[in-house]
Amino acid sequence: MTAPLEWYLVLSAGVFCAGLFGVLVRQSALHFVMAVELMLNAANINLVAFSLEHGNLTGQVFALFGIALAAAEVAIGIGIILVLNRNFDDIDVTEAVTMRW
Amino acid sequence: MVDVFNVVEAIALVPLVSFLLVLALGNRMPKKGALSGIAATGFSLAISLLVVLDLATGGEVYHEELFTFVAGDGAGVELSFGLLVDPLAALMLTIVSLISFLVHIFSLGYMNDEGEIGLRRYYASLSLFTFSMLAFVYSDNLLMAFMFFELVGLCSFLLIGFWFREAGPPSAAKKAFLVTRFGDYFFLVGVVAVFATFGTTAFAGDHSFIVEATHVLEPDATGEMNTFLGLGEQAWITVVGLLVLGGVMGKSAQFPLHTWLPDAMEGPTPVSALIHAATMVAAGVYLVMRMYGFYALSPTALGVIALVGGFTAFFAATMALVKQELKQVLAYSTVSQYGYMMLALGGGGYVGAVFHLTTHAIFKALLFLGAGAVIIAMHHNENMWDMGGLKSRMPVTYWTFLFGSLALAGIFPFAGFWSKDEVLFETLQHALSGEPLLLVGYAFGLLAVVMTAFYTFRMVYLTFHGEPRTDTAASPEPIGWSMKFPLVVLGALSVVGGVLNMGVLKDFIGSENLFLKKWLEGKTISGELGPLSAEEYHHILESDFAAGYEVTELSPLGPGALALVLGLVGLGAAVALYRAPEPTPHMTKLGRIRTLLMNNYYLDEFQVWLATGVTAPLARAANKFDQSGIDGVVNGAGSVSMFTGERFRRIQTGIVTNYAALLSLGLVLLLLVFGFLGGWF
Amino acid sequence: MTDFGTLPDWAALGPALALGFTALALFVADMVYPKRPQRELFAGISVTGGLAGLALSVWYLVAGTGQAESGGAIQLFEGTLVVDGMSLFFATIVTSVVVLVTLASYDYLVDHPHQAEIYSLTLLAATGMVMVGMSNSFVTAFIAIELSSLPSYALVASLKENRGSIEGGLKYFLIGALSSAILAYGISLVYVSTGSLQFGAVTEALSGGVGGILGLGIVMILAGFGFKIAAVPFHFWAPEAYEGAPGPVSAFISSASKAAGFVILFRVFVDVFPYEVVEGTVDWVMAFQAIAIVTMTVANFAALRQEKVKRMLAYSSVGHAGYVLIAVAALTGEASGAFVLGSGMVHLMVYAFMNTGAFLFIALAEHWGIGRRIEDFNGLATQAPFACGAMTLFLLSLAGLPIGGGFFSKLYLLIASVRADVALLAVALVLNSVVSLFYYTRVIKAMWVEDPSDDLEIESQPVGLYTALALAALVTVLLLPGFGIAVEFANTAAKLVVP
Amino acid sequence: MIIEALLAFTLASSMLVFGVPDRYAGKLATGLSAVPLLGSLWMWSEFSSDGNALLADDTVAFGNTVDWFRFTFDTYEWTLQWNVGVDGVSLPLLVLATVLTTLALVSSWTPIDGRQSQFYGLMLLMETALIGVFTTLDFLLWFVFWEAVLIPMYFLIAIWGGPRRKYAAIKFLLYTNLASLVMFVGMFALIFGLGDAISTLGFAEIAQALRGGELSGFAGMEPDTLRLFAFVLLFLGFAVKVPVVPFHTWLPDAHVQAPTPVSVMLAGVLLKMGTYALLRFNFTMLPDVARANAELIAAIGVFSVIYGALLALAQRDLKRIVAYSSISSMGYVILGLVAFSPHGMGGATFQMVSHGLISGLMFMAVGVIYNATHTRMVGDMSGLADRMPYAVGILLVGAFGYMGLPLMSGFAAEVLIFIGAFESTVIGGAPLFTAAAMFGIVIVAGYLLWAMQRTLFGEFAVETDYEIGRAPLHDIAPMFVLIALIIALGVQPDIIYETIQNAVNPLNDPLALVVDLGGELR
Repeated sequence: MTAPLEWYLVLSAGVFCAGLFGVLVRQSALHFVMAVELMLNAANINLVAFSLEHGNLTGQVFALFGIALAAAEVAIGIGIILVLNRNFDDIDVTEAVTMRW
Repeated sequence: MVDVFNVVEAIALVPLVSFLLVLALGNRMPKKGALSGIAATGFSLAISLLVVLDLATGGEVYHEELFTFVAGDGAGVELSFGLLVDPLAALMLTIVSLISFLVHIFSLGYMNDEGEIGLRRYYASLSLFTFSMLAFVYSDNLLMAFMFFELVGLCSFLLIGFWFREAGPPSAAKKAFLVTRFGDYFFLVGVVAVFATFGTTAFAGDHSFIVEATHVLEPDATGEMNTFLGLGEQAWITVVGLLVLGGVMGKSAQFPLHTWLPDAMEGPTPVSALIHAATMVAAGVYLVMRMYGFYALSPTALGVIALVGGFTAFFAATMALVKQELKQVLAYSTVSQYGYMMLALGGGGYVGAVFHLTTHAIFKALLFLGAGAVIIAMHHNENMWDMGGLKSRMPVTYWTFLFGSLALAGIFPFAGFWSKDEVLFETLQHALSGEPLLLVGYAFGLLAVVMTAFYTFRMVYLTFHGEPRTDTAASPEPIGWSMKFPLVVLGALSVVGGVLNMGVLKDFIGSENLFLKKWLEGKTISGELGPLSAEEYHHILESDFAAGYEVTELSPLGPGALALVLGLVGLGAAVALYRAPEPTPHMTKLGRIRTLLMNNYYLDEFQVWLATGVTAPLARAANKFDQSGIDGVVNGAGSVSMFTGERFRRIQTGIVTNYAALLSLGLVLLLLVFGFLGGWF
Repeated sequence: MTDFGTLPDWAALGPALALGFTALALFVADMVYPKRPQRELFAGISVTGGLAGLALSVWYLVAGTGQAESGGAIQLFEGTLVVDGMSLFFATIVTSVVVLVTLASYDYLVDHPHQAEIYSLTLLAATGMVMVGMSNSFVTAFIAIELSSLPSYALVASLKENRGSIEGGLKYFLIGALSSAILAYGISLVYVSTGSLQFGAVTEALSGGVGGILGLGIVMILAGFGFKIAAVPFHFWAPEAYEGAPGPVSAFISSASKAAGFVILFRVFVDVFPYEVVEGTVDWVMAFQAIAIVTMTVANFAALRQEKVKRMLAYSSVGHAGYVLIAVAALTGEASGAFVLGSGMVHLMVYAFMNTGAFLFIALAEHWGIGRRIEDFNGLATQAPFACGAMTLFLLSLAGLPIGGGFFSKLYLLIASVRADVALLAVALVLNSVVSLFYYTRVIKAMWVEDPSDDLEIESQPVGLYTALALAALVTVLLLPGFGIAVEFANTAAKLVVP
Repeated sequence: MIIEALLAFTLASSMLVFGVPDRYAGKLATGLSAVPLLGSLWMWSEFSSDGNALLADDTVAFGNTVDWFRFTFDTYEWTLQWNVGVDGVSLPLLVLATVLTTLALVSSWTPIDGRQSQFYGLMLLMETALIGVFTTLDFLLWFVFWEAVLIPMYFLIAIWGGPRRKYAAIKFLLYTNLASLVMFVGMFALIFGLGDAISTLGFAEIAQALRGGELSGFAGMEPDTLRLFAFVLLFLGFAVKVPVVPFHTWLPDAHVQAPTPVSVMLAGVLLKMGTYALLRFNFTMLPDVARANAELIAAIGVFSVIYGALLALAQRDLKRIVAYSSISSMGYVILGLVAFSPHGMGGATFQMVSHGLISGLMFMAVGVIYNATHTRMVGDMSGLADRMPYAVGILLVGAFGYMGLPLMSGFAAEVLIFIGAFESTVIGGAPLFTAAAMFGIVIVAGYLLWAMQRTLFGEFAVETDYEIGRAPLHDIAPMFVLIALIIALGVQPDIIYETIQNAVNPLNDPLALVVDLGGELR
């Protein structure tokens, strides 16, 4: 059985918006990163789903790359968040405002 | 004999050389350069006399282009320098160099012996002055005339402001230059207009602008000219004439531009003599004579000239009545006398004008130099009420001064009588044939005669007669030969000057003995004087396409007698009032009027007001507008940008979440816009 | 002209490979000397690598690899990579920046604990940037972009004890992550509607008609690139990142990374989404016109009132992104694509040198430790006339005065916008370049006109930084008379891309 | 090649001067600047061609053309050329520039007492740019030098200037830079309108194409509209440089703040760049637009004359007075240019040279007085003639030169302009415009004499406690040179005027316009 493709789109859009929402409201750096992950995965949903539709593997391959890159991104992110915590004793992204205007 | 015309340029150039010499090494020269000046002017005088002699004995008019100033390259008009030595110019050259020569000599006593400093500057300026004036006199076109006209103005500025360490002279110098500059503005417009109208400004030659203009107006119009602003030909000629007249009125101190002349008394007295008698002031009138053929074409212009002249003659005389300083009286008399010349020119009395110019040059120079002698004697105190009784103490000065005064007052048989009479007579001649303007001018002239005689002898009596009223007057400083010599020469001349043209007696001596008339009509020279001759002028004056004057034949004796009587009346009045050991200041009886006259009708105040009360505020307003208005906009743009910048930086709040929000906002915005444009939904 | 039959096709990737292998070599070297960092060795290796890359790309460029006259673009790996004039042109830009930056780092990192890492991260990022220029499919493009971004985050944050550096890194990272997510989603939508990610294939698929989904995707991709080139409103990370990062790093990301962003932007929008095809759905020329105007205006005006020189330069580099955007914003029907695009490319080339130079001067100032505010530069010229002279040169060239190539490249952009008949664009460019002239001269004034404060004095004249400055200055000046050559390459390269 | 040689040498010597120690810089720079001076004088002596370089071929002297780089656009392909050469318009200005530079350098010895090597280096750098401006005949190349002038000027004002030097310098820089860009846009609109009609951006080619009526529309503008549009942009761009009221406000600030030698260059040469460009572009390339709007332009010129003079009347700072009177004098140039009559254009060009010399003289004299008294305010001093006779004498000469005293170049220039303007057939009501403009000569006499009387004459008194002594010879000498030149040109203008006329007269011929575009030709 196959669900209509539109549903996938709707789903991915939903996930994307959820992620964006998270980005906008969460102050903790970790949550921020997680939210971004959500958005990336939204993209992956599209890719995988439509790779089936289009009958080529490009989408799935790209999805894999996407996951890998997401991992790398998180790795860097965690590192930065660590030093952030070391310097500002906090991982609240809205605290680091020594530079502005 | 070597042809004198080969060296005629030298008449002006030698003084120029002397100027350069004195300027370069004046302080190392004997008498601080006075001698070189004397030598130069003496040389000029000699040459001029030779020229006169030559012309009187059948020489030819000398007219030649010296060099090209701007070639014009075929496309534009050509600007050039040239020489024109006709009888008029020759006469004027002689007068100028003579007066200048004597003034130089006089200065030896007046400046050197007084131990003035800055003599190098003084003599350099004098030489330059002489050079400019001489060059002006023999220039053969209007532009060249204008250029040296201006230089004359410059020199008068330098000389009037000679004592620059005091407050008065610099201001007087500035005034003199500015007022004449104002006149010269119109003159320059006129020059440019002549260029644009006729394509040439030559005075003489077959295609001089004067000839062209005549040909244009003649019934069989053969000449060519452009007119502007949609004016007719005669109208445009009138306009041009009046424009040039502006310069004349400035330099010759005609109402209302006469105000600078009395102030110019701040300069050293010899300079005053030079300015008043022969150079600066004479330049204006001479210019009208130079292009008389042009003015003769326009009755309107002539009328204006006559009226201005007559009025000035009267107007200035009134002010001279009440002055207390010796030189002030003389100054106003100068203004008045030049008024006569203008009156004559306007009234068609070309010869009379030239005649009066000549005699006036002599006796006015004499009077000023005499006054200078008195001033030296009085230790630079000029107030006549502090003098008196100098007659016995400085006889030479007295007698010469007396002759001068008689000439000025127009008493028979002194020079002034003949010339002034000529002026009035010729004006009357044309006036009676229905020229109301001229009649008015003539009336003014007659009134002025009385007053002239009066103030002249008021001056004489206050200065020389009665008892000394101060110690200095009691024991005046003696003056040297260098001052006496010029006085004697001029004194003699002002006695006999009249023989030049005894117009009053022409019925007895016959008109062939009116030397000046013959001279100016070119009877003495070989070849035709053509459009430059007095005859031609009268011809034009009386032809209908031009001024259209008519001559009413009447005997000169009547008017002559009338003028003489009036003069004697004035003289008598003066004698009656001031012939006392201790004369009383009668003029105070005039009360209000006297104050008005003392203040020269407040004309100076009016002009000062024009400058400080009108122009200056205007300038300040413009400046304010410039600073706050225009520049305000410029700087305002700057501050606005700064403000915007300040706002824009604030967008960068530093909080990363806001960044994310703004970023997404921007994205959404783009999406919506293109969603609608692209019609996605 | 070299005949390319002799070399295998993959050799065309030379520049990228050179950089990549250098990075690896650095790791090795670091492993060999774990304890005491070998400044000379590390710097030497990276500079050599950079030079190698530069040499290769210039050689290829001159030899005409992938140019029309030598058989057109070289496609590799099923056409997921492409080497043509444009990619080589940008490879040249990136590699030259790398050379300058690594030279400068030699002094800048003098007592930095982890030098090898920094060098290798720089080179890795550079590899990514070169790859961006060579990528011919959304997959490779995305990967390459990430490869250039991720090391950059780390580089910005590499001063672990410096709050500014950390903060900058954080912001750069967070915004970057967000943008890459958006980019990825956009790409996925493109895939959704076309079923392929290879550029050529996508373009072909477009002929089947363009739908809203695709439009959505295109706009999101635009946003993703917008982050990379720091165009308003995707620029917010830039001021902090540039200000916080170590001097050489700021120089690197502000010049090279921006260039990388632009090359992919050019390629994708000019090549993959041809204006005439997608016009109906997404009028991207209009979008870029709006973005360009907003970018240059906001950035330049914000720069007016900055106190810190580095932050001011950061804004100026955002502003220059706005100028370069004219290259795509002026691609209206009339204008000659090759010329407009070429103008943008050549401006990036000149900009790479003058902007890098300026930031390196800041690095020098940080190295001297004379403070970051404009007043701190007062009278610096009395102490270091040469360096200040170079800085003046960079700034005036950035302002577009005829002392460096910046003069011509800016005029070319102006000409382009005049030609494109987008009055607003031209007006904005003129006004903004005058505004920028004002704030650039503030620094110049401080250095030359103001009197030095008493405690100002310079103890050292680091050889590496000075060499880098001298090189940058030299090239900037030479690009004035030699502008013709640069613009020739740009135009020919652009011709190939523009349909 | 002589021109290249001059450029190269001047540039090289400026670099050299940057290097030498401060105490040698002055003399060295002066010595080096003698070379371009002699070079340009040699060019003068060798110069023999006549005609306008933009209107006809083989009228360019010392010309040299080398392809620089291609400039491909759409279907067009324009070659940018290294294209230099001089004609009767540019050569006098070139000589003016070199002469004034050398004299200004000498006059800097006293006032410039710090960072000399930088100062003299920058001066030579500016001379290089100026030589370039007056000798290049390709638009982009010319624009390089045109803009390059700004850089040294900015530093010269900002570093060695007066109290408000920074403000003045940045104002000058921004204002003129904005103007240049505006002008550039206008010019390229024209170039695109010409399209295939031209193969290079050489002045001559553009001018001939435009006068030949080969302009096609651009950006939705009809040719006529485009001409007007471009003309306006160009005029705006140059009006700032000239400066024409109301774009003049940078000038007084720059002049007053700049040190004496820089003011000399600014008034003497930089302002002439504006009028030179107006002549080259607006009045040579788009004469029909100029003719069609002659009254408006003439009115602008007249207004500049009177307004500038009025402003000068309201100033107390001697330098400001001279600065504002420059605005007035430039107004005459505008009037002369738009007259399109033989003496109009020639007189205007002659006035550029003459005003360069006279204003240079004035600024130097004021500078010398300032060096002695450390004040320039009328009212802070009086009777200076008592203590510094030479400087005062020179100042007087300069002042009378400004007033247009005959036998000095100023008079020749002005009277020529007046004649030209008066008989202009292009300006409707020309006599009235001329008469109005001429009233400037009265006002100028007014404020100059007023200032002279207050400062130079009367009892000696100075507000400052400095010892007032005679000025050193090397301050006075350059001014004597200027006086000599001014009088020489005043007595015999044809020394340069014939050359100028040969070059500008072709511009007056309406028939030279092949077809009539934009307004009927008058």
